[in-house]
Amino acid sequence: MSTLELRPDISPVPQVVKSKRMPPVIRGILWSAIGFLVINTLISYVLDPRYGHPFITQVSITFGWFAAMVGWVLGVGAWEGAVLPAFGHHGTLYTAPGWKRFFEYSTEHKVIGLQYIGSSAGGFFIAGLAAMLMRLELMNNSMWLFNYPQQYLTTVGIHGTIMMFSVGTVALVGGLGNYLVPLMIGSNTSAFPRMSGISVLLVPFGIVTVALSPLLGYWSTGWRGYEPLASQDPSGILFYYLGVFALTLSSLLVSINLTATVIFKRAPGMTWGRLPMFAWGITTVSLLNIIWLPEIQLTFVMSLVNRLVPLPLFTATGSPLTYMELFWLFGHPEVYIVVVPALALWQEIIPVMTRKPLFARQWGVIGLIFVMMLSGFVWAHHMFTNMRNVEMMPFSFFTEMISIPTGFAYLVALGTLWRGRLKFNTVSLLVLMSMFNFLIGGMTGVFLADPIINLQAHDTFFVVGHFHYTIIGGMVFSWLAAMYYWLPKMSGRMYNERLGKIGAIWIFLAFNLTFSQFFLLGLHGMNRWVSVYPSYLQPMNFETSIFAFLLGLGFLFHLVHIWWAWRAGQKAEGNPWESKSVEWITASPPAEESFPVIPRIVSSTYTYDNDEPAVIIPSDGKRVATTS
Amino acid sequence: MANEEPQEKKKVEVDWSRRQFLIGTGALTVVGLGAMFLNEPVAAAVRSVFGQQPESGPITVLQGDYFYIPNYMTWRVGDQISMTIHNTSTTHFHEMQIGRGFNTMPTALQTIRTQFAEDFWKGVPVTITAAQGIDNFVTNEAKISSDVHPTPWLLTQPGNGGFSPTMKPGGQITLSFTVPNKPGIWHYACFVQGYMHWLAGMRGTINILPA
Amino acid sequence: MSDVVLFGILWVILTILGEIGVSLWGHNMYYYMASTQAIEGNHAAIFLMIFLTPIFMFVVLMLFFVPFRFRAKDGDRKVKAATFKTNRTFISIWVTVSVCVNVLFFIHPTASAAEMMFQEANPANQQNTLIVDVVARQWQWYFSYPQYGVTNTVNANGFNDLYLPVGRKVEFVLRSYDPNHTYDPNLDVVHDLWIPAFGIKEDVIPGETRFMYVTPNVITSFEKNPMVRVQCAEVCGPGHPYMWAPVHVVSSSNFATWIAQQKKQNG
Amino acid sequence: MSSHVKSSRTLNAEERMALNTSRGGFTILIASQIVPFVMLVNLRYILSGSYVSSGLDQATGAVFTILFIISAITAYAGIQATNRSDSKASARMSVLTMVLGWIAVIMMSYQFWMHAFQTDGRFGEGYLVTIGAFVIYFIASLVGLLSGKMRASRVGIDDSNRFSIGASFKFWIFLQLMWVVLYVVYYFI
Repeated sequence: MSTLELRPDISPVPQVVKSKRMPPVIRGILWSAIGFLVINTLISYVLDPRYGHPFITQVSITFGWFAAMVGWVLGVGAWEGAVLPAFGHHGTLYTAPGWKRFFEYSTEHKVIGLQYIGSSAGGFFIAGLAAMLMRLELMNNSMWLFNYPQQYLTTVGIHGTIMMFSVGTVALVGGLGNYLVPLMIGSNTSAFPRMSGISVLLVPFGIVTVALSPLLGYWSTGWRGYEPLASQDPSGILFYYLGVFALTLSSLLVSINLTATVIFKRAPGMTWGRLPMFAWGITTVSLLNIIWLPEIQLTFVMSLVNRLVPLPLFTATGSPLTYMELFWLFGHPEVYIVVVPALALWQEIIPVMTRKPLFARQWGVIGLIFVMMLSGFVWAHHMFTNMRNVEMMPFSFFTEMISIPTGFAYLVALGTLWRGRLKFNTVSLLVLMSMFNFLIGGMTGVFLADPIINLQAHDTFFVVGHFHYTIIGGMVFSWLAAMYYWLPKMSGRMYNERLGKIGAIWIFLAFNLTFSQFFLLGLHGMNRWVSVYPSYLQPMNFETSIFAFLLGLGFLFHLVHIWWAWRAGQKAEGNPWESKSVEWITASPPAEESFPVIPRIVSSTYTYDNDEPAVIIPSDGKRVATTS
Repeated sequence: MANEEPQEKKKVEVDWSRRQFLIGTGALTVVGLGAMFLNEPVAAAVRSVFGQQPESGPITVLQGDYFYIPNYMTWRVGDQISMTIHNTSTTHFHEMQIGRGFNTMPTALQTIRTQFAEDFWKGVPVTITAAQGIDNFVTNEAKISSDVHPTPWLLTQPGNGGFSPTMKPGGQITLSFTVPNKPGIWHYACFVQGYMHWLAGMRGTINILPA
Repeated sequence: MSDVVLFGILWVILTILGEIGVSLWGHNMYYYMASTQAIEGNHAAIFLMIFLTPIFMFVVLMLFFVPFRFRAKDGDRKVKAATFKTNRTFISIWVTVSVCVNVLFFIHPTASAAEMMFQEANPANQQNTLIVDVVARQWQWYFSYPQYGVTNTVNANGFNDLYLPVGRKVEFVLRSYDPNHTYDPNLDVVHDLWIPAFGIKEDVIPGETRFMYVTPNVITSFEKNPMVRVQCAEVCGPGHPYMWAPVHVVSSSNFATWIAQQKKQNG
Repeated sequence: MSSHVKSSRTLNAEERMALNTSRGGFTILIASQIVPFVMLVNLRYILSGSYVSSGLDQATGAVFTILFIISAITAYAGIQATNRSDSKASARMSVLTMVLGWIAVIMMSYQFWMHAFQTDGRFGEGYLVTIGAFVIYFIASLVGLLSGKMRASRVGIDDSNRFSIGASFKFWIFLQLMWVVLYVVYYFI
């Protein structure tokens, strides 16, 4: 093997002290409950005591929730890990052995990355279950599964919110980004490991908040929280705002951390010209996050205040349009936050799988950067149905133009594929499928960018089909490809090729058969957010639901397969894909300190036209590396 | 803030109990799921086990979007009741009809329930003892006497639909009456805004016990 | 070179097949059209499809071509992959084509169709336009015809009903409030007037007045095709799915009869 | 911001990189937190144009704005002290800064409650949201100052924590600059 591999240094096994320590997660929940009860009681009985008030009011639950969030973060371990040191005490950070590390506060970027991936996967399946309930309800054109329309709408909202803010925004950036970016640029840590350890704890908290929102009442706005409807909704919408606040805060911290990591933590020789495409993708996405997440956070805080005080900011006597503008100002960049890392993943994986240098690398980078920049100019194409005609033109223009830099991802990927030696396995299959799906997502986007067609297709299942093609088809398929690709790195084990391919073909067929019919349903008059619809649409909805269930089962199949491979798969070689990238010179799975000796990067990691290693371990380093 | 120093803390491995962790998180999951999906069956089961004392004297029914608190009441024939209906919504107006069976209206999408077919209040003497923020009050065939000023919102001619006080957001009304001899299960509901509040779950049940 | 030739031949064949598919199926994309706007939209969609088909076929063919043609058989590691890192011609063509196609799409159909929409809204083009006042409230549509002095038209069941004469331009004036409870502005939310068969929709925003222009061109009705209905397309609360009303496009004489009958009903 | 960190010894490459990382991350944080303030300024004009409520007293506003500015100056002195590794002076300056900040915020809320705006007015609602957002940032910044103060007085200032203690002061100064902008925007134009 041409690349060098480091064996982890066998450090003395630390003494495991058996103790009666409470499991950190349980302590976090306990502290969270205490925090909630104390603050809630304080607000509802002491600060705002009105006769006959219930124990839980909208104001008290808002502040109580913040206390619960702080209690949770501290209880899991941030108290010893971050707060005590910040106040000048010496906290002792306890860690437990084995899998238990993943259920504790940690400052190690690989543990954090897997915590993010695990939380995202949890969110994906919770929100997926909500989707299954929705499809079940839509099998019949009248209310039969749910008792009330509000229950259906709340399910839609939970599905969308959790998918967007805890999967779409998080899985590739917080999850793969935290795990891979430091490894890819040859660093042992991310820039701010303690902050990162805190930010990951916000994700499960946010997911649980949103998932439990029906306890406060069924809300009806979907993931967009449109005003003024949101200000009429029962208090469940509070948990939407609060949960989204926790999740976006987490993503914001991730972005600050990863941007600083890419800028400041690169190993010697890792110039911007050699930076891996995935690190480029994460950098551009992080910049989008840094600009737009504070924007949406303040928007939601305003909506929250709007309802707590209450203010008429966004009601009929205020300006409902202002909310829409503010929401979509974030909402469209959000779509690229979801998709850009997926585009980068293609460009990361394809050169390895084709044993061929990355084609037109600079165009790939230009594409990522221009998508980032243009994404701030297109928001109003979500509002063609409520803007004055003349305002449509610039947004329509930029919306059509953004397909040019997006197309560069295809330029690079196809150019690399052409005349390569493609290793045709589950990973490359999923990448190709992702490219196919995203192509359909993109092409239907061209139709939607055209105002006159948009006015028919907007707010129908056509749009639903379109964005599921980009997000599931583009991002989730790429996520799965990445999970299979880096599974040997993360777990040291290999998946089963046959099962992987079966699973890939399964979800590909189920996905396309489900969502291609969404386009037809939409054009045939099926509007969104309806649990009851005219009977002529029922047969098609019925069969769409069947395929949707198959799709759900397919994702479950992948989950079980990856879980099984992780625990009991065949032991993988150190570098099964013979990649030249930096992350593969570490042990699999990497030791706590990934690089005992910081490597030196001597060429682009995509130069498969020669057999020279792109990464060397300097011999004057701390420890002598061994070759295998 | 967003900065870190080199870690000086010792890392000490201290184990914790797997069993506590699993039992704790498992129990919380069960409680969470139960609270989400099983609250209505649980409430019904508790009611059937422990029964419910009939209410009398001053009672309060709160209206929200789109629910009543309480949504189950037990009355007894002959008891004196002074019922305050308070609309706690800040946005929507709400009514409270009591009755059985439904009048319906066919539409192409589905058949819509417009109001109760049998009006509980028919022939019942009712005194309005307090009223504030009323949108309109259809008395239908109830015998209304009023302590508050008769106001334009009181519609006493039959033919405007079933007995129903409709409150503006924040409005409330107090009705005093003796429970008439109509034992059995009755329902109450709000049918306003194109009959949608009933569909959205704004309903309740009254179990009237014989004297 | 043979790869390129083979690919090129397959691409041309697929593109031709695709274009045949577009010409056969394209006009069905809107399912049912009853207005000039819907026909216009469908034309725009067909235009886009014609130009997108070669691009779509190019990428899809590539995605199938690569695994079949450039697949590394197991154990076959001797054959080296190509080593080129860039190809000026290919990149130039790609960038030029994507810029040109997008600019073309912006000029036509985007800008040209939008220009047509602006023209319809132009006050100079409002001879003989039928004005329909639409009030959206939770969860009901009220239709009034101010030119005929008819307010809130309903059918025999008391259900809101919309009649339009065929071939005459209609101006919908859209407002969102509750005419029966004007004291309560907090009731008003965003609705969206959508008539699927007319191929157009417009949001109804509380506190604002919006206009939508449409010219029905076929005598039809909800009974003939369920796409001929007014449907709320923006989520507006629990009654959202029920917020619909049937539409009838009738001849002008039938329309006059209906107006007279509504007038009598209005009393 | 302050680039002339004086140290007892010159930093080696690794430490310099760590310092750069902290600076870079902090700059990104500040950049991202400018966004909400830009939105608040925008909100003010979207809602009420350049109208200023007559209930608003510019003089009182000026007094606590000046207090905020003074607290920014003491915070700057705190940075200087931190750079000198003078932990006593640094802790003193953070206490002074916090006290000034508290007085100013109490004046701010006094003015708010005394001239109770109609919160459903176009001006009042924007003003309320702005004050609320500012107070939340204020509290977060106080926690930062407090943690810096505790570290300075408990473990002293050294190369490992100098930047982060300084950063809590810098965030405070950022916040007060933002307030000056909001003051001008809400009280005058």
